[in-house]
Amino acid sequence: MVELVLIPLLKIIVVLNATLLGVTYMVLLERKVIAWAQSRLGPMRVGPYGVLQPVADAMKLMLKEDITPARADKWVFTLAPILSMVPALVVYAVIPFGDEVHLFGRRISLYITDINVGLLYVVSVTSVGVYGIILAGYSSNSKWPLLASLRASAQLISYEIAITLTLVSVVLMSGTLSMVGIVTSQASQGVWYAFIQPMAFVIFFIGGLAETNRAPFDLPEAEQELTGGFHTEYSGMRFALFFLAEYANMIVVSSVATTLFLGGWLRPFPNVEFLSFLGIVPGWCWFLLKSFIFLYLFIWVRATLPRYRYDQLMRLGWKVLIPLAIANLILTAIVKVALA
Amino acid sequence: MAEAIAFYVLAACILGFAVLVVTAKNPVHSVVFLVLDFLCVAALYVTLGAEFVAAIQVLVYAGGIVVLYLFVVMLVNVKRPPEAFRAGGRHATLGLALAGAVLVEAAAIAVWSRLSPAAPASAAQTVPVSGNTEQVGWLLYTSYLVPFEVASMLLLVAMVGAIVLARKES
Amino acid sequence: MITPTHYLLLSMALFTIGLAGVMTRRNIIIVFMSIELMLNAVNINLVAYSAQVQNLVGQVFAIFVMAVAAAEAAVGLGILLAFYRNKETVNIDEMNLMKW
Amino acid sequence: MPYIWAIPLLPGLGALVNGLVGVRVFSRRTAGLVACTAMGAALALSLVAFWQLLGLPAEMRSYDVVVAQWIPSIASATSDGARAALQVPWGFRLDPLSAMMLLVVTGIGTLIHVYSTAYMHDEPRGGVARFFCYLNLFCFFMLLLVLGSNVLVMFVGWEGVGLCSYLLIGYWYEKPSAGDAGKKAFITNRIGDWGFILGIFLLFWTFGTLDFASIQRAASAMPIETGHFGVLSVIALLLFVGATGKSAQIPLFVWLPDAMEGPTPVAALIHAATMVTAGVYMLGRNAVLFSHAPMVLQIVAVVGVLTAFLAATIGLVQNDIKRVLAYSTVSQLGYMFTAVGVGAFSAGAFHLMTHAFFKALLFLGSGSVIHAMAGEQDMRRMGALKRHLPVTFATMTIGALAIAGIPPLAGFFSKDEILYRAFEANRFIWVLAVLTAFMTAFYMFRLVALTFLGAYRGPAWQGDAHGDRAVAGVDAHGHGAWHGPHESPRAMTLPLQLLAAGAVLAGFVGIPAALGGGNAIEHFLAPSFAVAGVHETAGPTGSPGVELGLMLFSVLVAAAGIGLAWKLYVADPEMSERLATRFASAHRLLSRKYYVDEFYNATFIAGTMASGRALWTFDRRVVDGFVNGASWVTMFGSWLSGLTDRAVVDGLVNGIGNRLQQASYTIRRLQTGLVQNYAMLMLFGVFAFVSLYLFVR
Repeated sequence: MVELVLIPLLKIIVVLNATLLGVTYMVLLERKVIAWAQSRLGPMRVGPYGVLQPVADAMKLMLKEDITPARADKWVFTLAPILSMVPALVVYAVIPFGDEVHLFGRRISLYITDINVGLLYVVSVTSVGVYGIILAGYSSNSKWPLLASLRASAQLISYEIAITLTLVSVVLMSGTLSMVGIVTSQASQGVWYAFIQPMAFVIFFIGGLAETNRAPFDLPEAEQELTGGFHTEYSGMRFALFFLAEYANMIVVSSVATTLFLGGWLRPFPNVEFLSFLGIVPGWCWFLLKSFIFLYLFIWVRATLPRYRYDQLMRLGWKVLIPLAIANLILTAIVKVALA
Repeated sequence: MAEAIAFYVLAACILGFAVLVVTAKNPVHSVVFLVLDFLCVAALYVTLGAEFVAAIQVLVYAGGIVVLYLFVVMLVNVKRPPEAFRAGGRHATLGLALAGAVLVEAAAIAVWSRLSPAAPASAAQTVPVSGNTEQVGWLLYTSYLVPFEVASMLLLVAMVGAIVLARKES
Repeated sequence: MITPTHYLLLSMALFTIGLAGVMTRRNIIIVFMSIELMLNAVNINLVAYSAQVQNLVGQVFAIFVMAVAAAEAAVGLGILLAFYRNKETVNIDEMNLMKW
Repeated sequence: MPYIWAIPLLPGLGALVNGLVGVRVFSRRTAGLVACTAMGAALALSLVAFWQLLGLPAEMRSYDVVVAQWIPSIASATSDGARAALQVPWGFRLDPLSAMMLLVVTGIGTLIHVYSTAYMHDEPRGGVARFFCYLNLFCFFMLLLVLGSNVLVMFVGWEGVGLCSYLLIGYWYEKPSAGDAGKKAFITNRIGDWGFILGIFLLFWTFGTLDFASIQRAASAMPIETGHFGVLSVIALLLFVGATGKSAQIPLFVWLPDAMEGPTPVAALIHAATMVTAGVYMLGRNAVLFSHAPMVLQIVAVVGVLTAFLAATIGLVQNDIKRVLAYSTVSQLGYMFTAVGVGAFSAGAFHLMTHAFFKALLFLGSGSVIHAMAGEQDMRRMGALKRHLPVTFATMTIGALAIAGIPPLAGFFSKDEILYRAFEANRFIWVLAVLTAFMTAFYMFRLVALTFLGAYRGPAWQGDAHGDRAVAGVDAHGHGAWHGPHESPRAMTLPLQLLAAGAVLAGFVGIPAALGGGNAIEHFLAPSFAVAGVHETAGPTGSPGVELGLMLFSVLVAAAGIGLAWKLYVADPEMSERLATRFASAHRLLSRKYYVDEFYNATFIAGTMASGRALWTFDRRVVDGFVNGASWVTMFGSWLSGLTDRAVVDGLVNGIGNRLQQASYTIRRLQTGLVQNYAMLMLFGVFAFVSLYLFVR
């Protein structure tokens, strides 16, 4: 009973809370980093160096009036944020933050579950996330959200293809769909897939930016054009849900990238013996570190790069990334067959 | 026990959402219900131990096809509701009755054959189901290679055809 | 105890619901969706029996059915768009050119 | 000698160049240059060939070259049923006769080419190129005719020269008269060629070959047909018909005077020197045949002498300078045929050569005169041109003397040879020949007198105050304002002088034995007329005394003719008028050329027209009647069938169609076009099957 229900329940609670906390501080981090990039200070008022700023934001969002536009499709309007939030959180079920640890005399694996189609699970669940955006745009019965949602969904679908293709090539390397299996295969092969699949890595990173509607692919939220994107009409808690969902997605992408390309919880250069002293650091720290590096990259890119034009975005997706991904996949398959 | 609970809950969701899909006035609503219905079906697959099919169900149906439907519904913003015009010579109620009758009959057959001790489904143990993704892939790429290729060709042709159809005549 | 008959009845019901949709609705998009429902009913049957007889061929065929469904949706919706561009309607009762 | 085939080819090439390129681009100079070069090269080649031929001993002076096969052997039958292969090569033969002809053609041809460059000076550029193209083409065919070693090659040349003469007579095709003259010449020649072709067929039918040598060999083996009219005679007669056509003998001589419509050099080359003599040449080629057909020879002689006499009489009264020359040509040709007729082939050939010289000379001279008079051809409007055209006067006088037969000029020897042989053969013919000689002398000097002597009767030219102003008009070559009669340019006078020299000297190759000469040309030509072994019977049998007497007599006759001409046209010109008025009817008869043309018009041409019209009427009435009737019947039938089609067949089809339509109208109610309707029907089927399964099971 404990094994079957209690421990997973605990894991889920921990992971969810950790995620939400991470998300909130992710926001603060972004604001700070961008501020520094623009030689500003960023939020400084709430708490020392504004460390309590997220708390204030959360309270504000919870307390705000929750407006539903007239002539809006009521319950779809309500359903949309949920539909975009749930997949973002559900994905965490298969992300391995680390291998077993010993707590209270129990061996506890640092992941909620490990299903043998984990990667497929990730892909499919994230693919469901697009509904939130589309429905939000549709149901708020206003032209800018509609345009934004159409843009967003087109963008998501386009870049999903490229990303999935890169994932396939990674699966070709590892020979399994299970996330944990992929990490262990990297351990056994003694190299991070980022080094033997650099093309896939780069494509995945770009695609991840697009998937999460981050700069320079943040057209669905292009304030200058769409007055804020598909959630223009939203406010209060439902807006907060969209907000959380976006950042949660960022964390998901970075965690998946870490798992697939940077060897998950493995220490750097797992096959190099004289670096074994790094093993004293527990694996989940490595994982968090790598994910953090990714998140920082996200913010950095946003602070640096200008926004794409829509046709440029589509051309990049369809005429550059997808062909490259296909070529990479074919190449990988050929090499693997040749080596086998 | 838990299996039974899962089955009944999921079956109830599936049928309910299906009814909603069919009856919803607003096409967008029925699309949403369709998504939910497919998700439930996927869950049912999981309970049947077919994770791969479940994932594909979500990926292809929920993630792909239904998005397509959603787009079309948004593109086709009809001036007058489609239900306005009603053609004669289309006996919807008769069709409905027939459908019900077929359901009843088929159910009767099923239940009867269940009650009557027919030959128990002999478990033709051709491929053991364990971590079935590999086996499914194996089957797809060995004994069902030709149908697989045909299906891929079909998809390609369908893609081209859809593009040609939907392109605006300039 | 859940027997294949349960799955059979479930898929039958789902199929019949889809059938009813096909029969009654006049919005062709919804008719398409009903057809998807019917296909899902078939898939449920296939997967259920493949689990019952411990044979994966059922799942393989479920996958094929999905592929066919995808193709059908793509082409059908393309036709629908073309039709809509000409006739400004999606009413299935106004698509009655297929006579004499 | 192996390259004699190149001799015809050179002018051919010239014609090709001038015809394809020259007509478009060449200037007058270039066109003339090309043509003259081609002819000059041909002349040089033939001189070489001739020299080499002389090098050979007399018996084997015959050289054959086969350039290519023309007609590969075609099996066919001959009269005696023997299988013979009709096989015709492009074969050329050089023997004394053809060699002489070769020299005549190329030599005089070259001179005339040179002459033409100046004569045609006022023609438009393209016209000159066209003219020289034709001229070269003529030389090509003429040489083909001369050198051909079998009848067919000769026939090709024969037709070719006919064509060229047609083209050149009609050179000024804007003038309807020129075109008509061309057509007349061509058609008249066709009549002759009809005989020639029949002769060729009969030749092959008889001998199974067309090669001259083998024909002669075969013929000499056959008996001489004295008294009866055998196949050889028929062949000879047919060939002679061809000859009369080409050489303007009775009854086909009418075309030659009209041929004077062409440019004068053409008249000189074709209608005096070469082409018209082709007939004589052809007879000579087939000498053996003719010498085996005495009766035909009789006919030839009579026709020849009659032609000579009549043409001479006509020539007496003509006023067109060129026509006079034309008729004299006819009569001289008559002389040649007379020679052939009396069996003196070599004499005929000899006269052919000399005549070529002085007649070409006379024609060119007349051309020069016409040039000087700016196209005036009527002698009555000339006179006293001696002053203005000294060279022309001198050369033409030489020519006249030569043709009149004044010793020691060329004409004397050849003509007296003929007269002598005629005397030997038949006195009647001799008498006519002598009369002809008298008249020849008369009209030639009438021509000279009217043209060069007496008083100037021509049109006035500006600054005509006193004549010697006109001599200054030499510079103007007729173009622009006419500055009066003037001597022709060098390019025209030089050929005149050369030809005059020829007219003087050409005779000395044939000094008869009576004058202590060893009649060289006769011995030279003899092998061509006989087959080795067989010797022709003819040959001077009379004593030299008789010959000398005859010579003296003919010289006196010529002198008399000259004297009469002097008296009538220089001493007192009125007398000629008086004569003309006194014998008005005879004068009219002569000046109207015995009404031959009118006769032909009335009989043959009108007859042809009438028959054609009759045939046409028949065609329109009967044949068209048939055709139209048939078409009408067809149309009626089709109309009938169409009616049945519409009424019966279509009725049936449409009826069935309508029935089916009405029948289907009820059924098609089922097709509502509503998808769901069809789906419901399917569902109904499903329902039926399921209930079947449920209850019937």
